[in-house]
Amino acid sequence: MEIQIISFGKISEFIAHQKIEISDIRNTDELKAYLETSFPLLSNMKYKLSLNKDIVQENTAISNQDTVGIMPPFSGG
Amino acid sequence: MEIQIISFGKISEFIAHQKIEISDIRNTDELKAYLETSFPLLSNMKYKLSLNKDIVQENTAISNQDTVGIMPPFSGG
Amino acid sequence: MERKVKNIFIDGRIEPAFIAESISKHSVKTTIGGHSIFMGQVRKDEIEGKLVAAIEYTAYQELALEKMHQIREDIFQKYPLHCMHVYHSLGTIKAGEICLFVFTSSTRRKPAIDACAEIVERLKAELPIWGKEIFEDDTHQWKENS
Amino acid sequence: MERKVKNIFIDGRIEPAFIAESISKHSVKTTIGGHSIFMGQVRKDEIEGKLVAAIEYTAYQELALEKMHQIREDIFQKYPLHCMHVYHSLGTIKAGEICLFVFTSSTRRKPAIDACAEIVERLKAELPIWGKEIFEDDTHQWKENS
Repeated sequence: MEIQIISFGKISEFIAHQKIEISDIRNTDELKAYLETSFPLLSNMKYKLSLNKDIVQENTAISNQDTVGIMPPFSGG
Repeated sequence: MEIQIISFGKISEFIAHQKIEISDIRNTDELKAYLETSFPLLSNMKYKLSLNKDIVQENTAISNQDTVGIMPPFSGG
Repeated sequence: MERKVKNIFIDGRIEPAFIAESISKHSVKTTIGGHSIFMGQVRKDEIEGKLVAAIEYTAYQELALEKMHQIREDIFQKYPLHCMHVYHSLGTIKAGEICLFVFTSSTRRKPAIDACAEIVERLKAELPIWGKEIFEDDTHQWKENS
Repeated sequence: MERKVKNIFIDGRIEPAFIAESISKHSVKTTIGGHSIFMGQVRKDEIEGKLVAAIEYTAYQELALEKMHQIREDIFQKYPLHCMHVYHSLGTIKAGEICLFVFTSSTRRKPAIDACAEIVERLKAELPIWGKEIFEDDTHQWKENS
């Protein structure tokens, strides 16, 4: 299946928005492991994922055409 | 001796600013008793005295030409 | 120790434009990260069937400014503030108009927020200011802070 | 239950005149007795010998507005507020300029003050917004809320 990756803040400097084709990834935990292998800088950082319009709090199933956001710690205000 | 009485808020409606001549009043406790006798409405109210530029917290000696303020509860803000 | 007692009293209502101007003046103070403001607005309260049209404020000004000076010194001792401004109206302030403006600024947000709240509490409890609620039929009653 | 998600984002700095206008609009709401405002201002921090000239704010807007909507509903549940307004800048905000404006109003002072402080805390912790500190020499670092 295909998912859309979007990235923010510091992370947007080394992960561009992109569509990725994933075959054996079914949930956000598996996606995290995949991302940290593909983008080693990510494994040393604090970050959260969003899935469509929700922040991921626990491991969640991913479906075709989902949008996953990769978000470093917030610094608004 | 002579002291100046000034009044505020609700109390200014029944005690006008005035100079009073007092002979046997030496301190603020005695003045309170005198004021409550002279202005009976005062004895049913909460109020504080000021002596010159301080709010009276405890019984304080009064001197000739002092200014005593009679103040109902504050309602600023 | 400086002994300059600042005036806090303004004749009549406090204008939003005055507040904006006060905010603007802080843009040159670039160590400030957070500003906290409290404003008191006159309410059209209904009391025994009558509506409050305005509050007429009077004060024992000398004493109030002296007391406010102490509060200011206490607050600057207690909180790392860059700025603190307090304005209170005197005279007749109509319902919907602003009668109190407290403005604090600090590097990080918490001191400004905490100091602003504490100033409002102390000001209401300690400053000799009185509000006369004037009803629409021109009768009145004296306000009391709870 | 209303599902209108309000926009909180403003391009560029928040002008004091905008704040004044926002205050003015509340004069017709005569059950309001207290207003609380928090403003965030960009600091010219010195970091390893370099001065911050500006912060460039970006956000995951869709998610941020959704989250802010939840915060708004929680706050209205918890506090008896008449009004709540939140504005956050996007884009480049220079040191000394205002990038955040939170404004709450209630009949008595305490709900407005407490709600305003809580909104600021939650907004900083929960909204996907990022600040890039741009130094005077055009290098940058990403801010992190503590």
